[in-house]
Amino acid sequence: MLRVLYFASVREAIGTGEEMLDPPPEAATVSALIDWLATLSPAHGAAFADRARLRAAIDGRFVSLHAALGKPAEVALFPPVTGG
Amino acid sequence: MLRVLYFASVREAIGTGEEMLDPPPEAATVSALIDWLATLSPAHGAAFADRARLRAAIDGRFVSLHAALGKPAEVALFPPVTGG
Amino acid sequence: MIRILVQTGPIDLAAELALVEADGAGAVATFTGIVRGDDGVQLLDLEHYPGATEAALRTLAEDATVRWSLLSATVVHRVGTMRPGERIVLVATAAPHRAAALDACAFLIDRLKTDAPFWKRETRGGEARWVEARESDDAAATRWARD
Amino acid sequence: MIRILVQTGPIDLAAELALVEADGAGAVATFTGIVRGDDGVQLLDLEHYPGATEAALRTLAEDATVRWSLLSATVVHRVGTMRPGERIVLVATAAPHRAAALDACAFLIDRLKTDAPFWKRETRGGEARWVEARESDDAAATRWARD
Repeated sequence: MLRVLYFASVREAIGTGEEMLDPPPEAATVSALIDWLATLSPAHGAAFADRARLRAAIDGRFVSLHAALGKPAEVALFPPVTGG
Repeated sequence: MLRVLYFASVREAIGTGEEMLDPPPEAATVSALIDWLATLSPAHGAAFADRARLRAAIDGRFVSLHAALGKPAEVALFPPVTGG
Repeated sequence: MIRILVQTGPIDLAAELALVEADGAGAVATFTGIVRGDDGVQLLDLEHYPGATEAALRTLAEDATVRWSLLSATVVHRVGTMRPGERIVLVATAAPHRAAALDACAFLIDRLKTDAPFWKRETRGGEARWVEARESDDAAATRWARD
Repeated sequence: MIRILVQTGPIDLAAELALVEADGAGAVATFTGIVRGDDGVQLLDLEHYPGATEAALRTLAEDATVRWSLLSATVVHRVGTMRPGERIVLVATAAPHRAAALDACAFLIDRLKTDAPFWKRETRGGEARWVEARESDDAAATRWARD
């Protein structure tokens, strides 16, 4: 199982901040994981419609959407950060 | 009468921080004023022996030792400042 | 000493500075960010990525400590709902001499703005809206936790 | 608001910062100088030129306020006898945005070190000695009150 975290506008669009999911083997990159997540519900589809405004972290480390997923405990998806 | 102020090591060498004096007309520059002050006592002479380490202000404004004295209310003589 | 706090409660400036000064420095620099209300903002909500935020702030503080040989580096960041006039962030650096403290303080607040996972939502006229990232900020943000 | 204090008593950081924050800024930067005791200094005496000191500090604060459009600039300088660990100077600047507050704070403490008529005397091992000016400081000091 993979813990998927959503923050800010992504969290609001999906309606929850955290899901425990079991992605298929085809979700081998962050981008492919997002493709799969987008099929889960219309809300997920809407949240991930604009990839240019989507950022990701694997186990707390910022990564590009092209990054290999590996076997992390946690993936976070969110819009660009807007500062402290 | 001219109020002459001394600070820091100059004040200590002379033994007072302030004198009311009546310099002669020849004391037309800061440097010439110092020449005259140096004659007032051995302590004054010692205080003004090293001109390279002497700085001056006329009525609260920093000036070079070559500056014309004019008719100020106050002249201050002191070593280079060493910061706040 | 490195001190990182991410908290929902108010920032106690005096208490934090007393800790910093206790480290025996000759020079302490601080930056305090305060919620501005000048453009009609009534509330500011700050969301963050718990755990990753603290790690990002700690990495920045460690980098600054090494680079400027700091005696201490403190970052206290408030999250949750704030009103104009309230402190949102405090950065404090201590070093033997002033240039190190000042440069490290400026470095920390600059990097913190782009390298830590914070998201702002502003409420104006009763309506809440997420703040859009500026491109310059986002370019810098790709540095976050990468190294 | 420009606030200049030259005083023999301790510097009340919290009270000064409360005044600065009351000016409604988004960004407040501070620098606090603390008497160091690491090289055996037991006492620091700071002598100054009353009147000229305040005027020099006010001129610096006014320059910074104009150059960085500050909302406030505060300089509190202690004079007389101090012990290691005590605050000797506080500079605080407030502006809408962080870069202005930080740059102005660094400018004020740098210029204050050379442009204001202060003289330091240090006591080590019971013996008091005037601090010698560094040439770099003295070159800068000729700017003092000249313009």
